[in-house]
Amino acid sequence: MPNLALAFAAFVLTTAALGLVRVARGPTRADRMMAAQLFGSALASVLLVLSWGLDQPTLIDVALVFAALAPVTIVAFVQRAWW
Amino acid sequence: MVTWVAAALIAAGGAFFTAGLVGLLRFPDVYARIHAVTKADTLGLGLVALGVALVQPSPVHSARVLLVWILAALASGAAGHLLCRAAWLEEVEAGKRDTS
Amino acid sequence: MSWAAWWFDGVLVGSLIVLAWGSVMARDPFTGIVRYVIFGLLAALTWARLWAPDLALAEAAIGAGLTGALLLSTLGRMGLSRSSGHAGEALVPVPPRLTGRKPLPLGFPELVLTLALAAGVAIGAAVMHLGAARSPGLGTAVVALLPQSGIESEVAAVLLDFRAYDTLLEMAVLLTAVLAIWCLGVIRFRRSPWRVDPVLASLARALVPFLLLIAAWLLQAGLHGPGGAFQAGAILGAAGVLWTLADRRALRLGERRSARVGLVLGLGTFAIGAFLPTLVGRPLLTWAPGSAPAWAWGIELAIAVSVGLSLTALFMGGLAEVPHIDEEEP
Amino acid sequence: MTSFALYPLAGVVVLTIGLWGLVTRPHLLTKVLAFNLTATGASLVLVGLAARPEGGTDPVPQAMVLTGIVVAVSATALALALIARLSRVDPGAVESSD
Repeated sequence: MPNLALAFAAFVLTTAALGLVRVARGPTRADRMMAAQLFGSALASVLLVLSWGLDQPTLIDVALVFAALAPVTIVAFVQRAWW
Repeated sequence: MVTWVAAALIAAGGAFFTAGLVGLLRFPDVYARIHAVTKADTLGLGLVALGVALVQPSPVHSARVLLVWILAALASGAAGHLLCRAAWLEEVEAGKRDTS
Repeated sequence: MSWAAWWFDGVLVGSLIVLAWGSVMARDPFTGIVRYVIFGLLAALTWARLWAPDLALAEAAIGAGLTGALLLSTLGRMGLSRSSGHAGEALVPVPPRLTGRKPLPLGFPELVLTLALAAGVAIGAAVMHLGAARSPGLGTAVVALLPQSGIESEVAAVLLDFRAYDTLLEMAVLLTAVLAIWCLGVIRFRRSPWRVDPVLASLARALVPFLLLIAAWLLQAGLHGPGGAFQAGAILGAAGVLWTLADRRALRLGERRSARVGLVLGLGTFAIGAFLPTLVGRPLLTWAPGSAPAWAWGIELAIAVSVGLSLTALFMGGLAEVPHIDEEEP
Repeated sequence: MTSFALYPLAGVVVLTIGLWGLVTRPHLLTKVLAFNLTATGASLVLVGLAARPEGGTDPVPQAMVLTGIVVAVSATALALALIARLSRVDPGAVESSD
């Protein structure tokens, strides 16, 4: 069980890491922020799966924080740093 | 039995993440890419959360897992809208391939 | 461990290093900041992987939520994006030495590279040596002393009891940072950014109550397991940041007497608690054995409120002059 | 040797990258990023050495790093406020330094 969960987590992590290509390439700033957003939700699901596979219920709280705070950076970007 | 259903849901979630990545990398303009990531990721996280919620020891734990998805759906929908609107106000052109 | 563990840890560690390199070496600061935000997310996952959920919670809130918002807000205040044209265009890299100052002396980067590599190799050798020694660490001592303290959570016991000095001074550092920022004068925005999108306003209205709920949950969880005052405070701070961005009336926060009381509440409560033992002839910061659970609640709540308000004030970056809606900055 | 041994080593690499960037990169915001990277690298070394693959990480390094995270964000915020103030006085100074 832990192995399957870790393998799935590693797969999703690899997927998100490939999104870094978009950070490097752009071309707009929104594209770069979007890759960060992809990372946020991918890591939230990694945490959920690990909480099951490694039997650590507190990781659900960490995923909760990830999901709830993901928009803060984007809102700061849109309101303060876009132009 | 429940474990297998959960595993299938989680695997389907992983497939949606891959779809979101392909959209982020291959779609022609910024609006399409925002749309791809926002939708595919919310669905992917939702499926994973549903799968993990099935195998929790108590309904309270399941509720917490599902709350993750509710918050993420709320947040990523709004974030996608804000990004698109900001791009639109800055007159980023739509419908034209802007990257190789 | 297994192949899956190696795959996961390898990808995680590799991404951390690539992102660290990329955020420092990015051609324009914006890309560097985005990479750093992602680095913060991965750092939180790393703490979760290393069985340190307390750290994962704090890093998820601060490293991923607050620091990114702070950096982007500063970038906006600097108006640096002017040099990169309008936002839809490709970014133009900022020339490294725009102002034509003296270039660095020849050989300087090579010297620094050598020194940095030497430091890295030295620390790496020390790490390998320590790893081989596998000392048991202080974990066993903490577990042995836990009944004396009365606090159930090991990390909370270390923070509030065994190493309370650290926490007391940490609160002092936070307050000092806020005061120092307030000393820098009134902030002005390059252009009034306060046309709030209705979707943003509803997002803030929907999300802030959830964030308060999560903070309360973490606060009560902190005395038994992972969670606690700093994690809850960091969530409160993020809620404050969201509120600041969605409602410009929030910028008047620093003028309120209640907010100022809240800012010093954590340090004040902790300092009073620290000095009380000296009145009955015991050393500073020594609680009566087993008395901790009785006051830990109150002190954690005070710390959480102060940390939340301080982080919000730090994000605001100073006391603000609030512009009227349609007034443009000159 | 388990795969957990990778983490302290990665911490050393991240710390070195941070030191390198702090000294050589001209932009002040990048310097702040590099400073934060050194902090995270040091934390990785501390916690990575304290972690055991079977679970149960030493609480003392955890508490130290938790304190470090909060102190680092205070220092970062102060540095950023100073940079924003500096950019109003002398915009060129932010992008290049000697």
